[in-house]
Amino acid sequence: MAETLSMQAAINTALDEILTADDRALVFGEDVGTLGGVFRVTDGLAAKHGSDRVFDTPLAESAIIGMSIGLAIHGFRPIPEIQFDGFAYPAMNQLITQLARMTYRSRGALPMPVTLRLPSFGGIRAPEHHGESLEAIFAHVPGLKVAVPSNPSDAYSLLKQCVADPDPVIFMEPKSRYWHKAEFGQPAEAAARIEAELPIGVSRVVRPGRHVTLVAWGAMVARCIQVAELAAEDGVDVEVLDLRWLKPLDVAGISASVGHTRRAVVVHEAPLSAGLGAEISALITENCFDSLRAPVQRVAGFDVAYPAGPLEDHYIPSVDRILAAVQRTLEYRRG
Amino acid sequence: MAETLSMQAAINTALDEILTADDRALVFGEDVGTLGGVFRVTDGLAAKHGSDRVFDTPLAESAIIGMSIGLAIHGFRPIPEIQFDGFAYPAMNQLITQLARMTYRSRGALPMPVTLRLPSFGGIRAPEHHGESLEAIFAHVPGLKVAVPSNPSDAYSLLKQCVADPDPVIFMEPKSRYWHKAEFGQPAEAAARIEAELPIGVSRVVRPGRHVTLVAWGAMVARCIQVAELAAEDGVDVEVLDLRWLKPLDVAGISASVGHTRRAVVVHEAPLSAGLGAEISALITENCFDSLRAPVQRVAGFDVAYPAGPLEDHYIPSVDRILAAVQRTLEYRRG
Amino acid sequence: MKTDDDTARRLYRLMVTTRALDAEATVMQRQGIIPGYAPLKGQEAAQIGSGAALDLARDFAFPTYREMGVAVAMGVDLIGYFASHHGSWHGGLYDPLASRFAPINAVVAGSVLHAMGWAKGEKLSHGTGVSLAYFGDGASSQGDVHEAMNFAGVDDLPVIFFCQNNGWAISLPTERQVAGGSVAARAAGYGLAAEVIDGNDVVEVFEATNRALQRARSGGGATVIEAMTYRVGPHSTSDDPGRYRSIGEEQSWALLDPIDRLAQQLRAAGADDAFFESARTDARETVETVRTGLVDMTDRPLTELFDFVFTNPTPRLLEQRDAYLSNAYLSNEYASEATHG
Amino acid sequence: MKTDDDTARRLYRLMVTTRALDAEATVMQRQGIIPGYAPLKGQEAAQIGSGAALDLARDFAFPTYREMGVAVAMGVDLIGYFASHHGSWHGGLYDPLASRFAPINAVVAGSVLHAMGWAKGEKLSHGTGVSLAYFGDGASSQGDVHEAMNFAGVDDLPVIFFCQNNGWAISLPTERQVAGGSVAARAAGYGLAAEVIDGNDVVEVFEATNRALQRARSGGGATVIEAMTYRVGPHSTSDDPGRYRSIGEEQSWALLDPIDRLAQQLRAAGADDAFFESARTDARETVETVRTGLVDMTDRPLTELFDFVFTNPTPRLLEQRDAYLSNAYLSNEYASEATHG
Ligand SMILES: Cc1ncc(C[n+]2csc(CCOP(=O)(O)OP(=O)(O)O)c2C)c(N)n1
Ligand SMILES: Cc1ncc(C[n+]2csc(CCOP(=O)(O)OP(=O)(O)O)c2C)c(N)n1
Ligand SMILES: [Mg+2]
Ligand SMILES: [Mg+2]
Repeated sequence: MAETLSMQAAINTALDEILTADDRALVFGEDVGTLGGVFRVTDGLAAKHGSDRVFDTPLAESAIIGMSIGLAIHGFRPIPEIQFDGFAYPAMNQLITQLARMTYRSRGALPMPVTLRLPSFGGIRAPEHHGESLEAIFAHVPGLKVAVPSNPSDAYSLLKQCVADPDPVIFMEPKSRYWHKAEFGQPAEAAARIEAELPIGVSRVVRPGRHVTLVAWGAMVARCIQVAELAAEDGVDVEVLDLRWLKPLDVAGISASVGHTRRAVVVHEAPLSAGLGAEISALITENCFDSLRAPVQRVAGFDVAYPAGPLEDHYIPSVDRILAAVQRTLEYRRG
Repeated sequence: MAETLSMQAAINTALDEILTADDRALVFGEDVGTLGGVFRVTDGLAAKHGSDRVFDTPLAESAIIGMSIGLAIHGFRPIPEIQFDGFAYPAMNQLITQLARMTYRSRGALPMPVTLRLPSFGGIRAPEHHGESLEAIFAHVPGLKVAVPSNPSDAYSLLKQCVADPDPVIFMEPKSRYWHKAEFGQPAEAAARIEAELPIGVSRVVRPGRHVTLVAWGAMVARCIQVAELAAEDGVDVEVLDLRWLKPLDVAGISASVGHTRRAVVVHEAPLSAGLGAEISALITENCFDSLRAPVQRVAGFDVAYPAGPLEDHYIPSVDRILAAVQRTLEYRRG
Repeated sequence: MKTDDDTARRLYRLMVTTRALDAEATVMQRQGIIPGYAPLKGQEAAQIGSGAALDLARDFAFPTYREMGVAVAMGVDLIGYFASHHGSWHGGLYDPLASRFAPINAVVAGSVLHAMGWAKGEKLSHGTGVSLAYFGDGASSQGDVHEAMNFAGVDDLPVIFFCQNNGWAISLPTERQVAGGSVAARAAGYGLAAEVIDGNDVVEVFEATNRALQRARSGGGATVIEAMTYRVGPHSTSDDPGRYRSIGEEQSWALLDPIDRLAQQLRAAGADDAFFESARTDARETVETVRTGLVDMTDRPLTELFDFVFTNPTPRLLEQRDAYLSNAYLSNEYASEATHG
Repeated sequence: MKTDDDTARRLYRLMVTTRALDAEATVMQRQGIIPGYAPLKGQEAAQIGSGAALDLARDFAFPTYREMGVAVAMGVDLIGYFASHHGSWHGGLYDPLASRFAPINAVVAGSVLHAMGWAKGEKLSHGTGVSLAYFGDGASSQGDVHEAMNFAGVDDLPVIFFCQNNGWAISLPTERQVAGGSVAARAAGYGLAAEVIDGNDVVEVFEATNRALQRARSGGGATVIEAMTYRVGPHSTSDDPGRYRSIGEEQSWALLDPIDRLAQQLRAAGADDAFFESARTDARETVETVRTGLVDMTDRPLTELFDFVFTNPTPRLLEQRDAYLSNAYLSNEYASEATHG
């Protein structure tokens, strides 16, 4: 029953089904039409749904988001793509002062059901600006939601939830996981299952454990599972929490997990300072102060510009760095 | 000896002296020339230093920052202004992918001694986009530094430090404090004093106390002092720390203060979620876990778009909300 | 004039009402009824001529922060419009969808792209509606305007880029703002139609807008209209134009007053004192209604600080709301409002 | 041709070297020596003709990610240039100040404003230097290009906006990208001079660039040059042009090959086999040098992950660096490099 599928194919399937089911849905951006996207995520969609539904835009990210706002005012359900994380910056004004605030400004009269697909994060030895992690910025902006899948099934179901939601969502696709295949139920089943079990803003314990909680998202989830497996060899039982939503954050889920493990390590690719790990660390301390046996540890990118290929593996949290942080929480003794 | 001066006048004085001392320094932006800025911070500078040194630009923030980069490559020391916090977003691409990275990209061959003056924060009953707090975004970006004065003397000396620094600094001016007068030594004395005592990245204990540390910046510093005075009436001895620099953060200073008070409340105007308070809370927990007697509290703007006038006082941390948080840390009992 | 007499009279009445409201707004600011305002005096023809040409059944306008005259022309709820200047709600309290008038937008050039996107939607829907983006000479320097024109040109979108070139962007005169001297001259670079018009001649504005609407409705794509006009008052009630321009310049424009000019034409065409008197009376009535509405306007209930951030709010935001609203330190007044509102 | 024979020969040699290096770069990518590359085949004339016109004593070029030919023309250290494609350092390892060639910039249109700003600095310094901004037809859609042209027009800045219109922006053809059909046509809207030139005629490019330089040096302000050319190869080594354009189109451009064209002219003007042979030999030598340099190129020392973020680094960054470099789990190799490097 369960076939395997890559995340790239799972997103493509979701978009295809969304376009079929809702004729107000539109997919557009740079090179998403004829080419099918630089990652082929939109492959075949223009041919199938026509160039009125799936179309290429000129090369201007601010205009892509500004156009999405106008389309949403008209009643459409835009699903724009910005080609890479690092090219979301030219659109920041439209994203923050316009898209995120139009619902508020119009007192709900102009809902903004816009899902921005943003290939994100590092790990593919790419040129400058092709490996960035913008989640802390987006999560700070009132009016935006942020979702990050870590596997094909979640990519499929999360994307459907994002598009169905009446609010703007930044859907950050971990590009280093596009080609990784994983089990994928029949789309319909998967959708039904996920919708029943995991509403918007709910995280998932992808590996239960008793000694320490690793909080992660995107490509870092698989890495944390690796860490957990290695730690298990030393008798350390690591719980891995896949956040899935960075806004809303699953405060209850995080607190429940750390409440029973009493130790936590947050892992992300973005630079440490003012990264989302800070928010999660602060939340854990606020909610689990009494149970915490050690200060929450953060393992993150360093406070440097995202480096070129050979230095990339030193920048992104490695298994070793995460293991060392796990160790630090376990060995922590009040002094 | 000590005259009083407003922050607006103190910044004007600093700019005047900088322009006089360094003929590579340039002041420019929208309406900073003939008009002297919408807050009159650059009043008289164009007349005195000429329109080659102090000039108006067309209305385009991205171009203002992009031009600053080109000028810095040429060897100038640009001091651009963006008229209001909320209008920094159109410049985000130039700020983040260009200004913040040019030193790195060029391996130090092209230093970027650019100081962006950004009237910031709320509290003046302004129209939309005129009351925002972007420090969490800036502090997250590798390659940017961030300074925030809370009083005229600091505004003067910090600005001089920022301009002298070879790295790009965002100088966030708390506009609600522009017209507040305070003691101001002779400029020369002040400069000497500050430079000797407080290097870049060093905070200041503006009120010593024993029971709890309030961490704040900009206009929130004065509010925290008010809180401290009120708390003192109830016998609670509050220490107020004025961060002054949000990047680099004064980790040592914060830890020292909380190390002895064992309780901390961070206060800021920006929305709570993923705000800089999270970073400070995380840092405190990481550095003072053993001494902390209560989880660090955050009092911040709510996770909403910055509201119109009448709701503003509910949005910005009030004396009551801060006092309540102080109370919570004092009453906290491990359960 | 091609425009018929009835229309000219309608335009005149709208201009008189706009002028009266505009003057009253400054008075209300001085009296502390509203905290700030951006006067449009001198630009009535540009705003009324364009706004009145729109078909409310199918078109859509995207204003900046200075389009009160357009609101008057389009029949937007004016108390709701002024609620923004009153500080009650950023964007205004009118219904933007029903009014076909987007929320007031303070980001210079921010809404120009929305008009382009709306036009894309209209084209995809095979409708005959047109969007109209208002922007200033200052706004023309923003990259967003260029991107919008380019997208509109590539797709032949039914949008009008309506630039009120009022000579100034706060303290910067157009010649230091607009390289080449003309915003309309940019249109050719995108293959768009363009007209530079006398923005103080309401009939010319009305007719030019109608031509552009016609072009767009019939698939001819976008037009850039540059209405040459003048901001007679300050940039806003906190501005001091004496710092950057001469009284002489201001006075020379007073001679081109759009209302006086139409009045003379109407008189020549037979309008009598009664007509002018009734225009004044109507204006006074509108002013009174708006003034009373603003004086009586109460602050928005506290819940609205939280209510519209999302259509589906996040749990954390609801928690913040509930915690704050239930807080003992809120006055009873607020707390009860919050509960009942 | 007005350009003298020696110059034409110089341009020819530079083009041949560029073509050879470009081809070799794709080979090196296939061989795993460099992870990716953006070929410029077909655009040699546009790049060499413009780059060779610059005066390295006073001008400054701002490239994108496809200006290897300009680097060749300007004598940039080519191993340092290719270091960027080698993945050693974003922006390259050459000295941008000494080379008068800004770091490679991957943000489309990002550096156009820098060229404008540099020109402002040159004007303020009363120099006669000129900056030259390279950008593509795709980049012309970005707001930053518009803002740069407007600023340059308002201030009459000595900058050349050099658009290589190579027909494509990845998969989007120019007619879906550039409304109105011409980037140069935008110039008039800013009061700038403009030329549309045959970008595959290196002499025409060289002379047009010289005219624009002359104009800028003598206070005549900015020029937009649109060099019509064609990207014969894929967008990058990971692109597949077969998905969006026909072989026929590609082949028709092959007939306009800039190197063949100049070769014919030179032959007609008397160049003999020895000249062509020596151009090929020189090219082969350069290719060998660069190839060897890249094969031998080692990764940057680990400290450089932290070294250039700031000129005055923050204590926290230094702590991160020290903690990481002293970590037991780093291989000894790295640790010692870090210590000694
Ligand atoms: C993006 C942005 N930058 C700066 C401002 C501050 N500002 C408000 S109005 C204005 C001048 C606008 O001039 P123009 O577009 O000509 O319109 P006008 O005020 O003349 O109607 C400026 C600089 C803003 N609102 N938005
Ligand atoms: C701001 C930005 N958006 C998107 C991209 C991704 N991208 C890289 S090259 C390219 C096409 C550029 O086309 P053009 O400007 O014509 O230059 P060419 O590649 O043809 O030399 C795109 C979309 C980018 N690098 N920067
Ligand atoms: Mg204007
Ligand atoms: Mg191209």
